[in-house]
Formats: sequence, C-alpha cells, structure tokens
Amino acid sequence: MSRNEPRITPELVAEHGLKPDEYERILKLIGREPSFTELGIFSAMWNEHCSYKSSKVHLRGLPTTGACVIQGPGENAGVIDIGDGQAVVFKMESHNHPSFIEPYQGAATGVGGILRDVFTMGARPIACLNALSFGDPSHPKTRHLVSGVVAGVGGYGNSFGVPTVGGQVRFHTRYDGNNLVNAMAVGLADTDKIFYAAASGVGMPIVYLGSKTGRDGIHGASMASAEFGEGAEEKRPTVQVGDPFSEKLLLEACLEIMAKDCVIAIQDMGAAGLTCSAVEMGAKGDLGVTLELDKVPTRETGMSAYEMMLSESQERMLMVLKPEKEKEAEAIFRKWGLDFAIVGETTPTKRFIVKHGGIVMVDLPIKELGDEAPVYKRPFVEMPKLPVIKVIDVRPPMRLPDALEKLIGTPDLCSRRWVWEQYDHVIGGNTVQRPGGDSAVVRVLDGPKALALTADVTPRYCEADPFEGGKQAVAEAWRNITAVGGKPLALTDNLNFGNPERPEIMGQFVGCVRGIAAACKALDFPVVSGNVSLYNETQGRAILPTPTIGGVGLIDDFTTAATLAFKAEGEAIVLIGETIGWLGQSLYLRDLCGREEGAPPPVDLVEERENGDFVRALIQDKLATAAHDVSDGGLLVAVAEMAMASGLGATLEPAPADTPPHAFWFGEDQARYVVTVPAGHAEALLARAAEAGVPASLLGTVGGTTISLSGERPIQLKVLNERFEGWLPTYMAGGPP
Amino acid sequence: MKAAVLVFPGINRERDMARTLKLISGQEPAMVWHAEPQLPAGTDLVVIPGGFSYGDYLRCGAIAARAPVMDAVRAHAAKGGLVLGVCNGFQILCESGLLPGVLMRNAALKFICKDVYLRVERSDTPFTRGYNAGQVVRVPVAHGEGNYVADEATLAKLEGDGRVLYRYAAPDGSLDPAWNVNGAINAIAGILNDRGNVLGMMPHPENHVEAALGPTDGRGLFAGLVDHLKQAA
Amino acid sequence: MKARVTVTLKTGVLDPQGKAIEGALKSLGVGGVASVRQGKVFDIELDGADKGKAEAALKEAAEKLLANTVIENYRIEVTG
Amino acid sequence: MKARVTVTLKTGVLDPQGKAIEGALKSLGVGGVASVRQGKVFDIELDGADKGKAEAALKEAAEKLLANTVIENYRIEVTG
Ligand SMILES: Nc1ncnc2c1ncn2[C@@H]1O[C@H](COP(=O)(O)OP(=O)(O)O)[C@@H](O)[C@H]1O
Ligand SMILES: [Mg+2]
Repeated sequence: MSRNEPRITPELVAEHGLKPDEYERILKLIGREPSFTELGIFSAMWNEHCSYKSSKVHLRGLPTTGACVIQGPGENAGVIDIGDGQAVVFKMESHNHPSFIEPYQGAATGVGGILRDVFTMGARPIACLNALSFGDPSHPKTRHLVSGVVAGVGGYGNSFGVPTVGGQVRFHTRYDGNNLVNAMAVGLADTDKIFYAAASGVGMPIVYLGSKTGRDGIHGASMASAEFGEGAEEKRPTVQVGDPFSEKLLLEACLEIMAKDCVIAIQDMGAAGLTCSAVEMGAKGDLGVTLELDKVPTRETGMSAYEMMLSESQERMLMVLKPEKEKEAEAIFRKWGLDFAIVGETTPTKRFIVKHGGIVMVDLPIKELGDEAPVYKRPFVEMPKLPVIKVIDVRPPMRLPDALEKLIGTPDLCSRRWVWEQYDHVIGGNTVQRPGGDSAVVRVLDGPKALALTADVTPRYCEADPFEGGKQAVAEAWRNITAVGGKPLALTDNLNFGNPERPEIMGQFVGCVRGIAAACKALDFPVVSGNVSLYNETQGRAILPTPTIGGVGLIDDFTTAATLAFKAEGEAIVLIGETIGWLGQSLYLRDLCGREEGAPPPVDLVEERENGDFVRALIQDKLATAAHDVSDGGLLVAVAEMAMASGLGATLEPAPADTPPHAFWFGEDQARYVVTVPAGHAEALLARAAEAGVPASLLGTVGGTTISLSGERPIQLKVLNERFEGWLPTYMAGGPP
Repeated sequence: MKAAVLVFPGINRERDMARTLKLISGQEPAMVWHAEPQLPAGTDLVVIPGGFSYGDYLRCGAIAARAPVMDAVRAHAAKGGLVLGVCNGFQILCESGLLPGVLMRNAALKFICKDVYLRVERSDTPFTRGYNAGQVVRVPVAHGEGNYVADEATLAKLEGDGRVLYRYAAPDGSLDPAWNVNGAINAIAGILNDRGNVLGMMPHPENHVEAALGPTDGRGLFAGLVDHLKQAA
Repeated sequence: MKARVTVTLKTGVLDPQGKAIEGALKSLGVGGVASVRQGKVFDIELDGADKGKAEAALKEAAEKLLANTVIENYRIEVTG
Repeated sequence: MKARVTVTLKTGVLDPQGKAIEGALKSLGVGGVASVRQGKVFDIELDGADKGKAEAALKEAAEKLLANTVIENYRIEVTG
C-alpha cells in the first residue's frame, strides 16, 4: 500500500502491544496484511486505554441513567441537567504513567486533557478537582513527585484560568513506583447547546484546530518508527509538554464558533490523537472519513503518516464544520492565533482513508475499528473476606488526647493547604467554599444555584474488601455533597487498578465496580462519565485498588450551604448515625497500632441514604449551623476538624458505656455526620431524628480553646493546629517523613 | 464611570473584573481587544486584568506590554487618565514602562493563592480614597511572580513620594516578613506612577466584593474610583 | 571558578514559550525570524580551583536539578 | 542562519530563583557552589543569509522584547 514503511513482523506486532490472536483478528477483519500505519492505528484503537477491552463487560453493570442525565458515558464527558436550561458537563481522567515519568508535564497535560473533554462539548469549565496518590513519604522519589505533580496541576489550571477547588491527596507505599494523578473538570453549558462527536452529512469538511502536530508521545512503537525516520536523531522523549496558553485560546475560539452555530460535530484529540478522534466522529455518525495528511499543520519536518496518526500533541481538536460557515469559523480561529486547516471530509463509504503524499496509507472499515476491538472476559478471583477486628483485641497504645494529636499530624490526615494554596481556587469569583471543607461549593453564574463538588475513595477499604470499598467510595462522595447541603446528582469515576491479566487484580476490579453500582443504585447517583486506568504496577506489585469517585451535587441557594466550622460558643454538637466503633482498616489501627488489618467498615446503603437525607433537610431548613461528615480517622478527628476551622473548642460527653472510648472516638463506622445547632435546640433536633428513625445523640458543646474529653487532659487547639498544618510543608521542605 | 477592560490572549480574570466593575459602578465596562489601536471614546478608566497574557512566557507581561492597544493606554495615561493594573496587569504596566520596577518569581518559588492583608498607606489618591490611611484590608492573591523589585534609586523615590499605596502586612497592620507573601521588597503590593494616575497591584480586590461569598474589602478600591470620577465630572 | 550550564529543550519537544515569542517577534515586525526556542543558562561560581572537581559538581547539579533530563539537554562550560 | 541570544540579569539585580537554586544545590550536597544566577537563551533561526541584516534584526528583537533592559543584559552570537 505504501512505500517506505517497515515490513510487518511478529516482533513489530508485539512491540505494538498486540497479542498474536489479536493480530489474527486484524488479518481476518481486513483480509490482508495491514500497512505499518494501519498496524499503528489498530494498536492505538485496540489498546486498553481506547478499547476498554478488559473492563467493558463489567462497566455495563453501572447505572448510567436518571432524571438529570442528559448524556451518560460514551461521549467526551457526561452531561446532567441542573434546571433553568443549564447543564453541567464533567469527567475525570487519569494521567498516572506520564506523571511518574515527568511529574510536572505529566500532571499538567492531564489537566489539559480533561479540560478539553469538557469544553469540546460546548461547556465553559468552571472548576477542576484532582485526586493524587503518592508513595510512602520516606520513599526517595515521593517528595520530587509531589512537588512536580502539584506544580503541574496548578501550572496548567492557573494559567488556563479555571479554579481548582478540591481533591484528595494520599500516601501509601503501594504507590511507590506508580503514583496516581486523576484530574476532574466541571463545565457549564446550555442544555440546548451541547456538542457531540458524531459527524453527520456526507462531504462535510473536517477541520483541524489548535496547535500543530509534532512527534509527541508516540508510544511503544517509537523505536520502530525511528528506524525508518530521517537520519540519526536523538531518542525522542515520549512525554508531552502542556501549553495552557494555547488551550485557553482554543477554549475561547471553540466557544465562539459554537455560539455562531458553525459546528456539526467536534472531538478533541486525546490519546492516539488524530486516529481516535477521526474514527470516533465517523463511526458514531455512520460515515466514512478521508484525511489528507499533507494538510495537517505540523511543527516538525518529515513526519510520516504513522507519526501523524499516532502523535499525541496536545491542544488540538477535530471538527466537522457546516460548509457555509467555513470563512466565519476560520476568521475566529485566526483571530485567536490558532491553526485552522481543512484536512478531510466525511464520506458515505464507512471507510477510514488516510492519504499522504498522494498515496493511500490507510484504508480500513471505520466502524469495525472500534466495534470489533477485542473484548475480554478476563478470569477473576475474589479474595476471601478478612476477619472483623474485635475491639477487644485492639489495646489502645496511648491515651485519647495523645492519639488525636498524633493522628491529626499524619500524612493521610494532615492539612492539604500546602497543595491547594498552589492552585488558584478563587478565579471566576464564584468559589463559595474553598478547599478544606467536605465539598467545594461553586456558584453557577450569578447564583443562587451552586454546585457541590468532591472527589473520594478509600483505597485501603477497597483492598480489604473490593465490594464494600467500591460502595464506600460512592457513599463518601455522596456524603460530602450532603454535608454542605447539596443534593447529589451524578458522578464520574476513575478506576485505577493493577494488571487485569492477574485474576486477583481483576477480582478487585470486578468487586469495586459491583460495589459502585450497588451504591449508585441505592443512592440514585448515576455514573455519567469515567475512565479506566489499568496496569498500574511496578515489579509485579500493584497499587491499592483506587476507584476515585468525582461527585457533583446541586445546591438551590448557595447562601444556605453548610460549612464545617463551629459557629458559636454554647452550641450543641450532635452526632447523626450509629457508632459501634469499627476499628478494622481504620487509620487508628494502621497509624497508631501499626496494624493494617481486618475487614473495612460495612456500608449500609439504606442507613446511608436515610441519615444523609435527614442531614440535608436540616441544612436546607436552616436548622444546622455546621455540618461535617465523619470519614478517615473517625469521630474525634471530625470534631477536631470542625474546631480547627473555627478556632472554637468543644467539651465532649463521655463515650457510651457499651463502647470502649478509643473505638467510639476513632472507629470509622459509615453513614455518620456531626452537626451543630444553637444552644437549646438539641432536644428538638433529637426529637426530629427519632421521628425520622435516624440515630442521633448529643456529643457535646462548642466552646473554649481546647477539646475536652471526660477524664482526659484538655487538647489545645493551638497544638492540634500546628500538627495539622505542620506536616506537609515541613516534609516538603525536606523535613522528616 | 466608563471603564475599559483590556483583553490580551491568555488573560483570564477579565470576567471577574468586568463583573466587579459592573457591580460597583452600575455600568458595564467595554472589553477591548489587544489588537485595537484605540480605546473607546470617553474612557475614564483603563483596567488591565489578571491572567497569563501570552502564557506569561518569556517574562510576565512582556509580550502584552508591546501590543498595539498599549500605545493607546500610554496616550490615555499621558493625558492624566486613570489606569489600574491588577496582577498580570501590574506586570504588564511594569514591562510597558508605565510603572517602574519588575515582578520576579515569588521568594518561595511557588504559585500562591490565599487571602492576604494589605495595609493601605494613604487615602488621598483615586485608588485608595475608598479606604482610610492605615486601614488593613483582606483580599486574595493568586500569582507565581509577584515579588516586586526595583533598584535603590527607584525605591527611594517611590517611598519618598509616597507612591507605595498597598503593602503586605499582618492582620493588625504591622509589617512582618512572615506576612509578606511573595518576598516583595519593602512588602510592596501596589504602587503608583509619578503622576498619580496609574496603579499596579498584585492582589485581586475584584475577587472580594460580594458579602454572600465572604469578605468585601475589595469594594473600597472600586467605590473610591467611582467617587473620584463622579467628583471629577 | 566560574561556569555556565546551558539547558535547552531536546529536539522535537514542544516549546510553547519559544512559539509565543516567535509570534510576538513577528507581530512586532522583527524581520526574518523563522523560529525561536527558549532555554536557560545558569551562571555558577564555584569554590576551589580544581577544574575536574568543578566539572563533576556541575554535572551532578545539572543532572539532579538544573535540567529535566527527560525533556532537556544540558551543556557545561567552565569559563574561568 | 542560526543565532543565540543570551539574556542575563544585570549585576546587583536580585535573583530569587538563582538564590533558591543555590540553596537547593547546597542542600542536595552538590559541592562547592558559591552562587548561582539564572538567565535565558534564545536559539533563533533566521531567514536569509546576510549576517549584517541578521545581527540588526537580533538586536532589535533583544531590545524590543527578549530582554528587559532595565534589569537584563543581552548578548548576540550568530552561530551558523
Ligand atoms: N489535591 C487537592 N487539591 C485540592 N484540594 C484538595 C486536594 N486534596 C485535598 N484537598 C482538600 O482538602 C480537604 C480535605 O480533604 P479530604 O480529607 O480528602 O476531605 P474529605 O475527608 O471530606 O473527603 C478537602 O476540602 C479537599 O477538597
Ligand atoms: Mg468530608
């Protein structure tokens, strides 16, 4: 089919990550040997990232519909209806491997990619979140990775001009060789102006927009391609460099042409750039696509068809244009200083044809490229359930005040201020609640509506019991939205796991997905977008299963949103939900007793829903003056966080007689919240709870500058604060892990 | 008040600024594209908002400072017209020569976004008349390069002429290196040109103007400008 | 002893800065500029007079901190 | 034609970045570093073959944009 391309050999096939039987499948499908460029295209379309071949069968079990859902998984991002003709467009995506190789650029381009997914659909991004998992603080690479990743996330988002308002950071030795960077973007659009990827109409111009194509990120096969490239070049890095400036221009230009009604279909170029985007536009629209590579703007000379088709240069888009709008659209792109080139057209043939230098380099059936990708039902095993840790078998290693002071300064519980102060979290002028609370609250335009946004998962629970852990991740996101008074609407997920070819890893994946599905159903919290990242392992050791959940909720009036800070001396502190004192997999057990053991706390989804609905109603009825969910570290940590946020202390009631104090205060039982009500309103609240059948009990009273537990020395807020705020900056400045 | 907000490629706080100007003056500002050779007729106040013009590549504000519209801004300033540059706007003003000095990387070499306290040094300028001298206001910063530097002669002149209008301070107004968020010399957060009609400042008063969202200390700056222009009219 | 470490982007790595500067020079009307790539220089003073030692220290500095060797090349010159 | 423009801070101008790098190198244990100043290089390709013209264009580029002559010096070399 073409000159100058290497011959296909079994080695070359293997270098493209295609298994022999997958190659057989290709031969059968096209009835001949593929050209080199075609092989590259198959490898891009059929790899795990694009084809979801290991995960597809399981993802089908996720609930993806609901009253608010406009667009579920399958497009660039999910779309939900928030009323008044407004839609929220959001998705989360990983950039794990690139950020391990080059933390700054890897994280930056991760943010850039997810922003593009959102504005491709016609939405202006209004917030970003990020969930980061790093190796043990004592690992020699950790500090370098934290500093690079955080700078990269900030570097891109700050320059692009979107507030980064929330996220997660964790440390665990299982991420030593494989950190995770999950980035989420949230945008706002009009429900009647959402743009999709499906092309329509024959003979429509296909336009290339944005930055020029270079030899960025041409993966696995880069060696092979170098062999026939021009001369002896230095070995090319496969990292991409982000250009937030160009992306900002691309955003403005795209929104401008969308407003002018120039666009039939639009698709960003993400993984496997031109290949994936062109194939998807054609296949979704039941059309063929012909590309003329000679028209593609390139920033390097002598690029081959193979390289152009597989380049992952950033800040690019592909669009099917209304032909009569060509001049108008071009003028807009020129004004913003961006490339605009007609590089092809839609055809009736359902073939994907790529021409370069007058030669047809690719001629493939467009639908089969995606549809006929292999799908695997990989074998999986479920791990036996871990024993439930009995409280009686956990001797408290220290007194309660010492335990709190110690826990609050541990890597997983301490303040993330050092991180989020490097993110512009106020740009836009709509950040009602900044990072540091349960959910970020971002006003929608001029209000009064606002979004509650959060990202959650507790990987140690997922490892111990994938099904319960999957449930818990969803429940915690739902709870964090509820704790600010939001109504949880929908979520995006980012499923990070090890090698799916190992049955135990596949078992984790299947378990977590089933848990997520169960919780989504029980909580009416559908999945509208997501991303799967597999093969997160080094030297045969997988990461902790980490299915990050990004939740979006709606607040009707942002001025009624609850915050976690105590509000006034004398107010009553009330616990909602039941505490039996679950220590298995708790941070208390892990970080103070040195035991990473046992079954994680079970999540009762009925209780979860009842308790959450109760708390949300309290907030909406303006009865609760503060609210906070109870998660990592348990009840005393939650109270301490409320105290530190306000500078007001608390005097706490003794633990119930039937629960040992350390289990009561540090157990991680689920479905719980701490709320405060004005002095004298506690009785009424307890009565309301009793009526609703929701467990509630008086926990203490706000006041003073210490947290006082009966029979224990008072815990100074000042000391707590120093420990809470101290660890991360000290560590990052080279201090002890 | 007829305000013109300049829009350079990569600027990203122009909406925040326009919204605040509208909120406080009641008048929609004109958004002026960088390639325009002229400002709208009757412009009272030119605002250069924050962001990352041209990605802040090369030096912050350097490329924007050389855009066509800046000649019009220079002419406007030469006639005594008011110019306010915030964050990237401050950087652009320094690069364009309308203000002395430069803004270098933050001393901690990190981007920083947080609320800071500013001491208002005097209240007898259009940019501070909404405040009292010595008043401490709380506004956010969001920048990676806000570390103001100038040579000794320039600094002596700035200080001698009372052209430092805002300084990073502790909440009680005292000067303390711990509260100097980016390490700026003399804790300088905002300065005036010699004629008194061009202000550059790093913090974002435009982000603290709505009670429903938190502190409103940024209002004074804009309210003062509105008053000044009313009186001048 | 004085030295200069020059750090430049590897060929093929996108240089957004260079690209923006190139655009700016063109629109300023500076004639004939075809392309710009931006890099960094570090002018370093070293204690001691042993050139070999200095070079070793500089190499270490470049590898560990000054250059991001995934995307950048560096060159060391001891200048005096 | 190829050229390099090197832009460095004038003596006496504070260089927070250089200072920080200096500190970082010291804490990394890189031996003997006394001071670090950071600057920039621009590798520029020019159309045309007239060296004189090229140098004039480069000077214009440096003066107009590449260097902030209040705080920076520049040097032009036509390299090939
Ligand atoms: N990477 C991050 N980026 C921005 N904000 C973060 C990040 N990590 C944590 N935060 C913020 O710090 C606060 C505490 O985080 P976390 O303990 O995970 O909250 P929760 O237990 O309520 O889920 C939250 O407000 C969260 O949004
Ligand atoms: Mg929470």
